[in-house]
Amino acid sequence: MTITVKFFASLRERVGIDERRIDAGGVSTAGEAWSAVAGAEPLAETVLIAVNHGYARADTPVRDGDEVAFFPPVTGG
Amino acid sequence: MTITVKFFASLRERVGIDERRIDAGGVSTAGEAWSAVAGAEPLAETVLIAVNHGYARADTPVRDGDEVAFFPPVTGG
Amino acid sequence: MHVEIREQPFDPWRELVAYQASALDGSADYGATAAFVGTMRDFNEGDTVRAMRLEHYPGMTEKHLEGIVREAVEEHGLREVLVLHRVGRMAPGEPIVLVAVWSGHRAEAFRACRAIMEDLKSKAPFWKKEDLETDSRWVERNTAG
Amino acid sequence: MHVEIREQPFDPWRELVAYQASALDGSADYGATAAFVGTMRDFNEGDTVRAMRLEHYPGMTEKHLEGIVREAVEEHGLREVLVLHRVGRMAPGEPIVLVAVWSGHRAEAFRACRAIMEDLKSKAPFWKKEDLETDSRWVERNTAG
Repeated sequence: MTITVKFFASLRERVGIDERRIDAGGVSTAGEAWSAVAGAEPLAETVLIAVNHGYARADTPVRDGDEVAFFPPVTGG
Repeated sequence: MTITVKFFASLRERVGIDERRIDAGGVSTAGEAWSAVAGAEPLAETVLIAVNHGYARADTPVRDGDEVAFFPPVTGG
Repeated sequence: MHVEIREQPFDPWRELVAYQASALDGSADYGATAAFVGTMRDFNEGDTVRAMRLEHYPGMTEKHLEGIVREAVEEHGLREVLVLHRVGRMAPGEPIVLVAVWSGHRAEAFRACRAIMEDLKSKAPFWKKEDLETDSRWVERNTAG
Repeated sequence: MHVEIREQPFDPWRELVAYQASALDGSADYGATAAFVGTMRDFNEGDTVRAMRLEHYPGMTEKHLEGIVREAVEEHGLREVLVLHRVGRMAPGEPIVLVAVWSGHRAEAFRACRAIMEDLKSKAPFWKKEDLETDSRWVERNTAG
């Protein structure tokens, strides 16, 4: 009954967390997964969200077994 | 006192001439150079014209020593 | 179609030639190949850059790139596509990305190669951190295409 | 900048690598390379093509290509350009043309590579004659880019 939460790049450094597993109970959206790990730190507009490797939004539903990721604007290529 | 007239590709085959030197006397434009070599064959709208390796028109002036070329639409690349 | 993340330096032109030989050898049914290579520069936003670290999101990055390539193949009717992207620590002058596209005619090849690059730069999960003379910084945003 | 007409088959990617090594070796001041290769196909307008002869206008062709390249360098601020074009008799699968462009950023590289190809196809004096199964024909017009 867990959800995996990941942070990348500058956001990982700021939050100070690489990856954490949280209890899926009481967490029903990606935004709630953020709050469960990042606490009082607000989820900025510029933060990108992915659920199970696909782009998502703060109100995208999440459930047991899902992987939720938060990261800054991408800069590849 | 000559002008060199060249034909390329399908136009060379149709006119039956590769290159010919003509007397510059009485030839003052590219179009007149065409007539001097191709005779009665009309200079079609689709024929491209170059004078001294630069694109030109039928009324472009030519003079002694110039090279005038006639060719069909280009198909390189 | 092939998409790959590389942790070691690669020669993009050698990779292109090898892929073409394996995926298109002997065929004369494509008339156009368009390729783009992005190379790490030693200068950015007024500063000398000594090195760079490229981070990605293993799993999502590959999945996203495969989706971009699949879409481009369908939209532009491509014959083949090769995408390679470097991650990890790298030095100026080293290739970061290769996008190569094979198609019947040039219009699709140009359009698809550029479309794949634009999508890759704006959506594929990669992040660059530059080492400057004395400190390091995350690149905050890609320039528009 | 280099423009060349070739009477013998050439490997465009090997040429690109060699030119980059000689003209840009050691520099890390370019971030983008865009390249296009046109290859002879074995099929055109519904017919099997066995061979092709590419004619050009010696002198004017080189001069025109050099003009195209010079314009592109000025307009797009390019770092380097290489253009090779085949002439003479050739077989399906053989490269016809290579256009490679090096620049600071990708937008100029893509735009310039395409602009050079479009100008080359619409204005540089080359003509193709195709050998079909039983006869031969001049290609009358290039397709739009």
